Amino acid sequence: MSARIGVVTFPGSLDDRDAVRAVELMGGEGVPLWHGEADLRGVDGVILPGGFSYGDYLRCGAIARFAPLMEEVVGFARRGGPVLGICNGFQILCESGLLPGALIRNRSLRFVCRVVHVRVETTQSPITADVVPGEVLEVPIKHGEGQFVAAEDELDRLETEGRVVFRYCGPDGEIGDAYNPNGSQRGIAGIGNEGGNVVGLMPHPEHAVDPDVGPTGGQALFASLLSQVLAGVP
Amino acid sequence: MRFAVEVLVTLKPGLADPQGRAVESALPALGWTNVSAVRVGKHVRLELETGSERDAREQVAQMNDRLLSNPVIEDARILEVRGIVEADR
Amino acid sequence: MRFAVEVLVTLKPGLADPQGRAVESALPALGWTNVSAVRVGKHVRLELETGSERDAREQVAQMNDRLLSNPVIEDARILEVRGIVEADR
Amino acid sequence: MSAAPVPEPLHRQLGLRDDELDLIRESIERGPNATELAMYAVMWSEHCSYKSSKVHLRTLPTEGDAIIVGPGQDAGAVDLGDGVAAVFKMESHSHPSAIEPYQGAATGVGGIVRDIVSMGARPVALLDPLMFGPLDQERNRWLLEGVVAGIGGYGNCIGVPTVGGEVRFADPHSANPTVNVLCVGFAPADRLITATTHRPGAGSLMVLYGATTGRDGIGGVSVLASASLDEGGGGSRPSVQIGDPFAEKLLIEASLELVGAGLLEGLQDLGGAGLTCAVSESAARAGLGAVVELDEVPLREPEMEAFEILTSESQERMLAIVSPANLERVRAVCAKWGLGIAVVATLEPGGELDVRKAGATVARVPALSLTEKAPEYQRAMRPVASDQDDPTFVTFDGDLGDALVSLLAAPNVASKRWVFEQYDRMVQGQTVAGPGSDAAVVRVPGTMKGVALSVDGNGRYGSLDPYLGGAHAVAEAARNVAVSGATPLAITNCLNFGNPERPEVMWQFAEAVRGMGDACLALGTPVTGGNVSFYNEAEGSSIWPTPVVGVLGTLADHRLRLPSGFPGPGLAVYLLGESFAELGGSEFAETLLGTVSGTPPALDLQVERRLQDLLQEAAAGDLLASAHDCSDGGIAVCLAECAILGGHGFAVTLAGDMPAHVLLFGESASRVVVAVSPEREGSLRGLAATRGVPFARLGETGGPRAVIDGMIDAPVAELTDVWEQAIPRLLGEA
Ligand SMILES: Nc1ncnc2c1ncn2[C@@H]1O[C@H](COP(=O)(O)OP(=O)(O)O)[C@@H](O)[C@H]1O
Ligand SMILES: [Mg+2]
Repeated sequence: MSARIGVVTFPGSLDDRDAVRAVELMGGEGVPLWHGEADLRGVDGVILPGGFSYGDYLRCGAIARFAPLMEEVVGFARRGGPVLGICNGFQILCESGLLPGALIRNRSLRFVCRVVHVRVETTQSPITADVVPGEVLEVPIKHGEGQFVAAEDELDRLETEGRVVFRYCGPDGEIGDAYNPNGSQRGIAGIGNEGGNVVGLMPHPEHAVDPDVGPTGGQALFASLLSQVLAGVP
Repeated sequence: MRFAVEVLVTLKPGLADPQGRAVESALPALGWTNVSAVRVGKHVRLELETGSERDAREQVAQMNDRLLSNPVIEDARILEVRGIVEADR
Repeated sequence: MRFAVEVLVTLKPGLADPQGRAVESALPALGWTNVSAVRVGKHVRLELETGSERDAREQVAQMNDRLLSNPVIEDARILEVRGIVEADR
Repeated sequence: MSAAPVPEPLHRQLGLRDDELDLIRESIERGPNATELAMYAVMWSEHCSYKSSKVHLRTLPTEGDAIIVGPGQDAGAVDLGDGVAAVFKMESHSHPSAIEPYQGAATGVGGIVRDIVSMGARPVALLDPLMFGPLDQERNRWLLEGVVAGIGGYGNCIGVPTVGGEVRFADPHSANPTVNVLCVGFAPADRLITATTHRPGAGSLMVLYGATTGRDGIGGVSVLASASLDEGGGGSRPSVQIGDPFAEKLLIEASLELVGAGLLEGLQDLGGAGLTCAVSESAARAGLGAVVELDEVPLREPEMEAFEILTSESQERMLAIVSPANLERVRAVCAKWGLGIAVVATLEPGGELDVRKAGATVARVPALSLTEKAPEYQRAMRPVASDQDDPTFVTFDGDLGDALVSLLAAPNVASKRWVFEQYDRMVQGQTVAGPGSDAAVVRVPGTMKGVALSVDGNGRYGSLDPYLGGAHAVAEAARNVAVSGATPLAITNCLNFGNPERPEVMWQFAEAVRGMGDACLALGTPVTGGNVSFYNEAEGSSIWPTPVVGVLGTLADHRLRLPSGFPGPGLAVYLLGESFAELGGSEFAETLLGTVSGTPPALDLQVERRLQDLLQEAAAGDLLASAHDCSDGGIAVCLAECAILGGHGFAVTLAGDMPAHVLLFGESASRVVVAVSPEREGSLRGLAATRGVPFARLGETGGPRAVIDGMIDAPVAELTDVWEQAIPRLLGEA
């Protein structure tokens, strides 16, 4: 039996097919879900993929969060179901209040597409449960609005509760402004919710599983997600 | 009744404003060194049909919270609510 | 003297406004079916030091044309120029 | 007594000549009304009718085994085998970009993407050849930043990766930047929508879907594309439009779903000349006429006049030809993607377009008269003498190492990372090699096959000798495809020139087309389509004659793709091809001697063909570890780039009967630097000898330095910094 991972397509989603392909390459079953149908099709986990839902007009993720399917996703998350938001998906999770903080325009004001390093900060997430903390992964980023911001006390809480899942870093795991591609506070690339079952990250692990077209830092994350789901761990 | 409404959405004061900073840093090269505190916000203009100005304000306040701004990072305020007669349009 | 200036930059009337349209078409799903003519513009607030309000207006008008907007597609207008004393800041 | 000025007749105000008005009268057998005049004006504009270029374009070779669709349709198509077709075409959006760089470039992407979609193909890659004036001018920096942001803003948002392009800088492009965009799409070969596969009959409906129609872009074609900037002035300004990439994304998905479900009898994008062009081309192609109901067109603004609705170039619209039986299913697919539809016309026998508004006919003209019967001109030509002072014979006593550094920092040569990092190059998950490679390689989904793509143009060569400019553009783009190990199959092109009414410009154009044609014949790469951008001039001075060529090739197994950089130490470095004393038109002459003069390098097309054949054979046999062609900056820059890209230095010796700077920086054509593992050297030498390609063993890779014996010795890290940071430094960011 393979894990069934739903990938939601909103109008303007772009990396939805890529996420399905990544799930399948790693041995899971990718299940396309449509924003307009309030039906999760019994999936074991949900990915909100990258892209520009509704053009990212007004604010990234601002309109997508009202999609009929999102109510189901929110319920699924509240029940402890694993939900992964990648890039635009991360923005949607923040807009819908499943994750704290917000993503604003990159410090450079420019879209940036490059392969970066991120350091795994915790195993308390479905995509890092099987990864060694401190491990450095190579994954691409591609976004114009990926600067993570939150109030200081919120940031402190994320740190003390161990909910910072990824931080931008150098090739050897060193943290510093030079490795921060968008100005995110405290170099944060990804965070989790209180229950540890909802994760959002700006980098694109789905573009880091097929060695023919990119780095492979995403393999360990998808492997972890699939094994967690199969083990029935939220 | 039809109303024309203007809303201003700005980043919360404490937050860094990348756009504002970009404008600010471009100015000296153009010969302006006397400008500071640049903040860039969003301005939304819309029209709506309601029974009264009060209703209009109430609805727009809700729209501000739910859609037009993200209260985590932004403040939204109504700049103006103006009744319009069809001839104005 | 120090002035606080507010500028509004909007797309020229004939032009399509994709942002405005996106907002407009999102509203009915949230239960608001009475909204139309949504246009999204940019609001810039800045402070500047000049000799007089006249100078301030003149400089901002130039900044509007050269940096804050592209007159080919946008209109920029000064909403307000207000003298500020240091205590206000 | 002062006479009031006689108002210019309407047809002239619309850019139509007196003899063109006569032609119109002949076609419709009466005098045209204003609406009809507007329709002819947009359709017979240079931009839509190719009236000055057609006679020359017709000479280009267009046939080949792999060609499925040649010029004459929205885009050309080639057969990739296994039932897959690649559709590709390039277009310019230079004029709007000159006044509003972000939206001008963004809408340029939108337009070419719709061309690909209208063939029934999914857009899979974009490439963007660009030219600007020098970056020491603020306006040029503003243009570069805006154009790049616009291409990224649109391309990134519709989920089509930008996998390659070109950026060059030259003073003549200051007033008029050159913005070209190439789009490639894939489709099942049996589902392509072409004039021959899809033939609608009378009674079929023309269904407009996508965005609403506004007053934007009215007359954009005739005003923006047929008048130079200074004449157009303020008047042409409102013609720039705002791109809506989100609407485009919906349009792409809805269109492909309609095509996939077999619901369409035809599909046409709305671009230049808007509805007039789409309706007349669709009708003419079907050999029919149509009744067009303007009242059915969804408008963004109230009270638009007939001519406005007919010529509006509002973006993000498509026209589908649908049999009435399928209309409801078409409506449902569009609704799923949030798009409204409108039945705006019905095909009718007879060949006439009957355009109606408020129940009355407002225009009645034969569809063919707007399209195929547009005028054609054999315009006067006069050869231009270029500066023949050949820099090859100027003495140079500067430091050769410093010269290399200056060349690596020259914006034409320097890394374009600043540009391409603003583009999503990986969405869709098939980008084997993205920007920064000699050729981009995109995998054909579900296969091992790769499609290799390169765009090239060299305005410097074009200005000195337009024939060679055209020929070199083809040879260099094909060489870039060949060094990646792929087989060049076909080309598309965008021809960027000044005012064709000037005999000098027309001569340059004809020469460039002749050069392109000769090179295409020799290299076996037919022309599948392209675009001509004239009137790129202001205040009487034009851009450099710049033919830009895009070559598409195939790689049977993308894993055999060759990188450009040296992949490791201990490899033998070979030069394939021969060096001559040729510094004319070189980057060295421009950057270090301050002159663009002399004759561009000679090009022996048979030699070029042999070199490219050898590269494909060597790559297929896995003989090579890397390959990189010598272009701007000659062999010295080529070697330095191999080291920078691969992260490994080299030590080589160059021999040649010429001054060191000519040997290092001369730009002789048909040369490639390859790295070979020692055990394959014998095979490579044998193969090169059999194929008649001259070769020389230059030395080995390895170490942290770039060493050319007795001439240059520099740390690779230093060269890397210079090359990587040059453009950010010029923009004041590093
Ligand atoms: N430079 C060229 N070389 C070959 N074919 C060309 C060239 N320029 C234009 N064409 C062909 O002429 C036709 C009309 O071009 P264009 O008007 O750009 O297409 P569209 O109508 O799709 O906008 C196309 O088939 C195009 O491929
Ligand atoms: Mg077309």
